Amino acid sequence: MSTVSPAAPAVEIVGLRKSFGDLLVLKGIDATVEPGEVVCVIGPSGSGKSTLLRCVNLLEQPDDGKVIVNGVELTDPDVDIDAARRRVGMVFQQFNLFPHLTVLDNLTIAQRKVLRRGKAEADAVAFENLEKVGVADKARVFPAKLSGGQQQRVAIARALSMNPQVMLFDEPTSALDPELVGDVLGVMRKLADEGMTMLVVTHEMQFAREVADKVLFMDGGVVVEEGPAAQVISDPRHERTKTFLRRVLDPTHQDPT
Amino acid sequence: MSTVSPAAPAVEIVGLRKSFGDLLVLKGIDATVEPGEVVCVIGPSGSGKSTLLRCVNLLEQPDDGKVIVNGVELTDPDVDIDAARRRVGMVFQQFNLFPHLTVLDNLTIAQRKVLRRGKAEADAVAFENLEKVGVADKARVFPAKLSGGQQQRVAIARALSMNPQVMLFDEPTSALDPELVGDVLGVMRKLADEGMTMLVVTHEMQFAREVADKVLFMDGGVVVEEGPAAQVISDPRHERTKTFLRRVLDPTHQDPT
Amino acid sequence: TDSGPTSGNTAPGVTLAEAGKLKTCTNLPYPPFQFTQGGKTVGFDVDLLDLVAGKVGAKQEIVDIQFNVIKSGAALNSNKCDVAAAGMTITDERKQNLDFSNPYMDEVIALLVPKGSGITSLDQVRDKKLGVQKATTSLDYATGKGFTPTEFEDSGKQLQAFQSGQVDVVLQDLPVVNEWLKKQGLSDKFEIGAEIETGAQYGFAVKKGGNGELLKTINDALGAAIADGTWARLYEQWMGSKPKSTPGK
Amino acid sequence: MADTTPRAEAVPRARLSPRKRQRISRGIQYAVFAAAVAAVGFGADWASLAEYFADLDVAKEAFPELITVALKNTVIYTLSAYVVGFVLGLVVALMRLSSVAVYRGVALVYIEVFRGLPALVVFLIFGFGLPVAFPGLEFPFEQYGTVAVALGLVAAAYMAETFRAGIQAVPNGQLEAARSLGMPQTRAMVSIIIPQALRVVIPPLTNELILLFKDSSLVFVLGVTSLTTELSKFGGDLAAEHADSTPLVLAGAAYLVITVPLGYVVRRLEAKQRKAR
Amino acid sequence: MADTTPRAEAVPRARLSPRKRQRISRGIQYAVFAAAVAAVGFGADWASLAEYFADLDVAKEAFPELITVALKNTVIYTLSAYVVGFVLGLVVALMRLSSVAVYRGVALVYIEVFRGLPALVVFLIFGFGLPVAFPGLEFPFEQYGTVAVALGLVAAAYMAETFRAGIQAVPNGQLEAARSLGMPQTRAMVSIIIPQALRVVIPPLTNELILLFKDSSLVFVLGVTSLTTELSKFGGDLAAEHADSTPLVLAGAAYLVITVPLGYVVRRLEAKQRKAR
Ligand SMILES: Nc1ncnc2c1ncn2[C@@H]1O[C@H](COP(=O)(O)OP(=O)(O)OP(=O)(O)O)[C@@H](O)[C@H]1O
Ligand SMILES: Nc1ncnc2c1ncn2[C@@H]1O[C@H](COP(=O)(O)OP(=O)(O)OP(=O)(O)O)[C@@H](O)[C@H]1O
Ligand SMILES: [Mg+2]
Ligand SMILES: [Mg+2]
Repeated sequence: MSTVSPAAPAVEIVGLRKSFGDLLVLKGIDATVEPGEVVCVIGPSGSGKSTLLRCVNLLEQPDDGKVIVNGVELTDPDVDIDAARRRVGMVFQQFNLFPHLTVLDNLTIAQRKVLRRGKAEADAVAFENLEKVGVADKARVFPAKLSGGQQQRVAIARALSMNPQVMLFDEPTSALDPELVGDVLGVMRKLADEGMTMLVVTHEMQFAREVADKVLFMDGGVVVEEGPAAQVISDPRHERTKTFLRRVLDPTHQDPT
Repeated sequence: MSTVSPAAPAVEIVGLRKSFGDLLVLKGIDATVEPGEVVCVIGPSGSGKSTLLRCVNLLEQPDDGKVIVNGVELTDPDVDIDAARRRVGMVFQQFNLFPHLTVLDNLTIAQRKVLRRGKAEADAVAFENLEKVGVADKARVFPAKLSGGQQQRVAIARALSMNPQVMLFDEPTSALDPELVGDVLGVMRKLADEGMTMLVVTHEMQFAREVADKVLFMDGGVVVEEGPAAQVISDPRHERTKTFLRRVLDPTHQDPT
Repeated sequence: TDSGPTSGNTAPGVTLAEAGKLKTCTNLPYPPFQFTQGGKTVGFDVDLLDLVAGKVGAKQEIVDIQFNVIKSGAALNSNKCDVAAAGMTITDERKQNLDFSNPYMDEVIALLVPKGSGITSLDQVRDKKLGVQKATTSLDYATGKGFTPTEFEDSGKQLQAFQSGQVDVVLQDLPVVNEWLKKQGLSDKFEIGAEIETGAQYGFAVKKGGNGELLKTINDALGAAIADGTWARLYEQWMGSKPKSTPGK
Repeated sequence: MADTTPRAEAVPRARLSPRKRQRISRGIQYAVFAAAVAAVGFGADWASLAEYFADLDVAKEAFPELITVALKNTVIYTLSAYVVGFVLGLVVALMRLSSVAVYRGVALVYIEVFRGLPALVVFLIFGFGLPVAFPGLEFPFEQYGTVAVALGLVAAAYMAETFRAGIQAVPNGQLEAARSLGMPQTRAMVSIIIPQALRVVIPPLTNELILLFKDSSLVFVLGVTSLTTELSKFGGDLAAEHADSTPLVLAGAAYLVITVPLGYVVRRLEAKQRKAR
Repeated sequence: MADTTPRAEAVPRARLSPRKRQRISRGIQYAVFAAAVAAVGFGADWASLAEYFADLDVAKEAFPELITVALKNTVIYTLSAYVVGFVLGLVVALMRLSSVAVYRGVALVYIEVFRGLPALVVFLIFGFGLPVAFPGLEFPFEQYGTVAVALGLVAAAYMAETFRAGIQAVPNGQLEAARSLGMPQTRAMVSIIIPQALRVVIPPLTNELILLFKDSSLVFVLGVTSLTTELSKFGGDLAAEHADSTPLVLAGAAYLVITVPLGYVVRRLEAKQRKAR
């Protein structure tokens, strides 16, 4: 699965700092995602996982530090940020499909308005990606008619339609009914197998263990522990990682705090 | 754990039917909970689990069938429904604490206004139950200051303060952050160990397997399968049960539908 | 539509807000000067100004507006109309905001009281509620005598308030009161307690310093009507009696 | 804690079951209502009421002008002011959301002033203060133009807030999703945010139409002719002329014929939007 | 799908970076604003404006009556009508939620009629129609009583809807939790639902206070004396007397001094409630 190449990293994060008002949320993050690698970010609520992801495609403006995607420094104030963002796909916890557009239009609007693709080409790309995530039959309906799992798969297809070089996922299954989680994780596993570079915030430990090349454990705005998935999840070194994993993996065996 | 007594069942449900408009949600449910028994109800979303629970303490008025709690038929139109409900505690997915009252007042208001207990007695009962769920130190704060897990434990203590004979739980941990689920399940396990009669709708299979005496699998408004926890969860007979459990227990090994 | 000074009038030099129309600002209803009858506005002032309209080759159009913006000059200054005619008394205060024509009638105001009340002067109603029309000389007169009367938007509301007992007595121009008393049932209940000659006179008005030609036309028309008896005929038609005095004589 | 309460302590039957109690309470309520109706029925002076509020002779006089002149003008005033308010409101809303501080400031002051003043005061200043200060000032379409601008100025302040709220009601995630697909800010606004905001603002904008319809009752202070009169003045004058409120009742009915169905539509739309969320 | 796009295809630098583009766009906007200010600055007749809208001599005459009489009466009218509207509105809201159909019907008709009619029409019918039909009719406190009832009738319709919405805004789970603890319906309403509903309705009720404050500008149609006059009539009359809008501007300022801070409070409260959810 891991196809580490001698080329530059797909994503490089250097000394990233970000605060909201007085609250210092990211206290200097360094991280690297190699091309074709799947990196999972785990950690307790409020540890800054989402903020980290949002800094990578500049939905949040970092206070300090660099974000370099495929050799282009996004944090350079003179970069064309819209062009740069096209190379990075993002999938949100809340799907964020455009409710006033059909599934097909959700996939084609940015292709046509931003990449200036023709209708035929945009539709072809859209259908290809809808096939891939298994909801091609829903192309003509509005998002409200879909289950959460279907919506999230459409959101993944939408991001893929821009031919991104990296995909970011922010807890893509947290808003789903338990029964629907599997479908979405299945799609993500397939993407990973096909060699997509992915940075995934998730609480699904099983997914992380099986699919990720590398796991970052964050707490309090810093990366506490980092390493191969099997090691971090099955044999964590740090006390805080151990506590967190015990709680998440075995919720019933625990006294109230 | 199971203390089946020769006495009458704690809860007896006979031929329960309920529809919302044209939608027939419960299509004739029969079920029994013996005193001291823990019964878990599992099943896919929309199968009618919540509706069943809400019919047991008449938050929904059944169209047909009987609900008998400790020998009293609640569905008898001449019963004093308020008095009957006091015997049945209910815990909701959304906690439903009263936001305008402190934790202590949440626990004492019904004791004082309904059971007509004095302030000292009500406070004593409240603190006893807050101790039991591990949040006695939060007695004077308002619910908004608590984490989800703490709120749900307060909700359990509130129901216990009315000295119910049966406790109903409707997905008590579904609205919680994964890290906080364990605390609440711990409290429920403790309650079960102390012999409380419980009817629990849940998606936590591990909890059901370890704590429940009996598991009901519902789908499409009927009880599809029913039996000892170990058997239903580990060795289901019906195809639909198998599919459901495979999806819930092993979400990553599955192709998109 | 044209705006500002326009030509196209037959009378040379007279400018109108809108060509072909002589717009008259008033506050309805004010019988017998101006009031609505069968969907049309008629009355003494209307007939006199029709004479003027004829001279300038225009058709008169009535603009109904609050009386206080008539007397302040705002209605004329904002080109809502060319002339103001509302049974309006000529006062020094109003002269600062308006250019008045020659007077066309002497002002008398009346105190209307319940029949048989025996009231014959304002001094007898000090403890009673007095109703007047907003911004009129009746209001000035009453305040001058130390009253705080209730002010109504127009004479119609004043009368309704009087009929329904919201005020006990009312002060209003005599011709208006006479007109009221013609209404069915009113003369059974009410009577004129006192007539007060203020020594003032009614006049028409145009924009301050703005329309000397029109003012001259009005004065010419008035003079001609008084001279040839048209004025006296109209007076008798609308006031119901022969004129006791003739303005300017 | 095992429950030690003896099972035998049966649930008490209510002395009066809830069903019976409810039946009695409802009976009492109906009795109170009947008594109230009877009191009004005997106490009211029906002859007076009929004469002063439903006098057929007076009613006849009101037609057809009530419809052909008064209602027509009310509708014209309302719609023309609505157009002015809509355009100006959109401009003010965009200024309010601008990145330039002075625009935001000007828009804020405009909104605060025109929402804070009674429409009547705006009309008085606008209709008489300005023309006196600037004698040349004129509006096109005479009376209609003046009313459209005066009423429109007031409406614009409310509409600007509505537009702004509509844009802000679109969840932030929509903009983020659009930007993360590489859309520039303006494109995201045009293709994603504004289409959704328009749906949100339809109910409050319809509500604004109702308010304007009612506010048009104040244009009489700007001065009207018998041809440019509107419902409330027409009804009020005719009522004063006859000392009989029937024309006012008719004018009121004309308002209700428009406002009540529109209000119903607004609430339907709102309910639909609440459900859609 | 392995990404086969060559890495070399670097992200293009914008010819104008977004930062520069924004700086230019902002520059243009400021230039437009400066031009507009200049146009107004040179085009406006400042002498006229000062004379007709800020004439100190006229302003002096407005005091102290503007405050001691006009503002005082406006406040009295508003508050007394608010009390009437609050009580009547609560009654109507409870009728609207009653289980008895006729009460619901009466309340619905009341709300629809009084929300659908312009306040002016209500005042005219109430102030002149009713007294003519029933000559004996009198309200306590004379003018003040009449205004309180007339304005209160209008306010009650809006407040009734506010109360109802407030009660319905309390999540259903609250009632269910209370009932599942064995509380009877009435007890649950009194102890759980109404205390929470009251918090929800504070912002809209404050808003209603603002609206009433502005609507009190219409009481002049009921007929007032120089002692019971309120802001808009006081300002309007003085303005007419001097043919100068300064008194109207002062009256407007008096409204704004009350409405703008109240509006600010409303928005603060609303934002707080949105956050609390
Ligand atoms: N826009 C914002 N403004 C202010 N504070 C914010 C903002 N976004 C996030 N925060 C705060 O930053 C901290 C980190 O938030 P973040 O969403 O990154 O955590 P997380 O690890 O993703 O948690 P979760 O698992 O709950 O999603 C939190 O304390 C949060 O309250
Ligand atoms: N008050 C109601 N009015 C109308 N339909 C309802 C109502 N409550 C529930 N339903 C419908 O009844 C069906 C069963 O709902 P129920 O909440 O009992 O399912 P559930 O098994 O608890 O599902 P979940 O796991 O999502 O909570 C669903 O289709 C639901 O939409
Ligand atoms: Mg997050
Ligand atoms: Mg449920």
